[in-house]
Amino acid sequence: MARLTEQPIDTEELLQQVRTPAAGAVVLFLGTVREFTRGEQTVALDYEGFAPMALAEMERIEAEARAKWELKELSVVHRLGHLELGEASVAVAVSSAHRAAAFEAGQFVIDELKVRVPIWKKENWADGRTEWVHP
Amino acid sequence: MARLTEQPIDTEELLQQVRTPAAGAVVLFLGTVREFTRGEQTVALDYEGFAPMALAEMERIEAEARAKWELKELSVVHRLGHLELGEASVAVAVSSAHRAAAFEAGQFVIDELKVRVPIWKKENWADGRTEWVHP
Amino acid sequence: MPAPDSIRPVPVDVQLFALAKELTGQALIQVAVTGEPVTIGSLRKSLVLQFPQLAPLEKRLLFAVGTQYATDDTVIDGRQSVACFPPVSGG
Amino acid sequence: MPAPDSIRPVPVDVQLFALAKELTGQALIQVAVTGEPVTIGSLRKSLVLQFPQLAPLEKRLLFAVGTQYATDDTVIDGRQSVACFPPVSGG
Repeated sequence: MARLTEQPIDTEELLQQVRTPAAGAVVLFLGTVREFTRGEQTVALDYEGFAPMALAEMERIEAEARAKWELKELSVVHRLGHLELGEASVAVAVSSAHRAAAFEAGQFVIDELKVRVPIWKKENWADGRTEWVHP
Repeated sequence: MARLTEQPIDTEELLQQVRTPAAGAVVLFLGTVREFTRGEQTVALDYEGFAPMALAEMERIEAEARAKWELKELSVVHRLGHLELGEASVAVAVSSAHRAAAFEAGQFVIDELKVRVPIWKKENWADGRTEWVHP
Repeated sequence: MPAPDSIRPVPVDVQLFALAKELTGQALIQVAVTGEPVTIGSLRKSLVLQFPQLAPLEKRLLFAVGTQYATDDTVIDGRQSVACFPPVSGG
Repeated sequence: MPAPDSIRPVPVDVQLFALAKELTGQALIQVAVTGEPVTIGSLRKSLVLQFPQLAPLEKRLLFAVGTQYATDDTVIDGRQSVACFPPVSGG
């Protein structure tokens, strides 16, 4: 399941979505707003997304992960809007019978999300500048 | 930080322990009680541990992980006692600046825990038999 | 005598995001695209001629038709929903 | 004349866990170990002679001195805290 939200990501809810007696392993990944990037200090991030395509792309990544690994449940959510230091911008939760699949699929989903899903972040640097990040 | 508990593992508390503005990535692994193992149905598990050595070994694994990867926080907790289907027997939470270290360290800790930490599980099969698991 | 189709520009509505939106100050622009057929590649060229603020991003701009990535070879007819944006940086 | 040290058995207290505890019905046993020096290897042999219920596990039993794994070469003197258990299965 893929979702976009402007609210703080509820990690407990996300874990409940993927935990099942059919699974022996759950992996949750959180991307969080880090204070320092190559020595520059951030105070906040703003995320903008092309919502319908972002959701479609997240669903395609989920389908690819389910085709590559035998997964029980997979849930991915990305937050949009204004995020303070330490808040989670993205969460991937995945469950599987055995742990290797959950780790590999979790890493695959976040790796693919970062290169394909049309979402952009704007840095709010501590010195007052703002800057769109375009790798 | 390493801990043993007879209470349900509080995943939210564990995430709070490792989340920090110094980290851009958090990985949480949960091992959960799976219903079917090679076609055999489990109804519950009982975990026994040699507590002082289990804690010492978990702390040694944590120190090894911190030496191998640049981690911000690491917390590992194993539950002992009687666990029902779907409950978490073990949780590893790790945070780092970048995601590769969090994924690799999380997998390392659970892999090492499973081969080194003196804890044993007894299966309570659906047909009423109980059986100590010794790989 | 009307001009042949091949040289009559096709108006294409393009949604912009992130830095592309900021540089133009617009979330939705219309670009007159010339080409036979009209492709994402010809849209890319017309776009930076008509919105020179986007020229520094030209080669890195990504395009989508509907909710799918498109390549420079993708043919468009001006009726689809087209989006244009810089490399993504979510996560 | 007293027997030389090398053949006087050393009593070693051993904590048991999991299946080892279940098979003997005891969480703490005392094993009389012969050897010069007394090692975990000689404890392993004496253990299965005195507690034959453990013989099927003999080669797979793991030992710890204090809170550290020990090998068959580890020398013990009967005063340390020794633990014996089957391969672990936590996680």
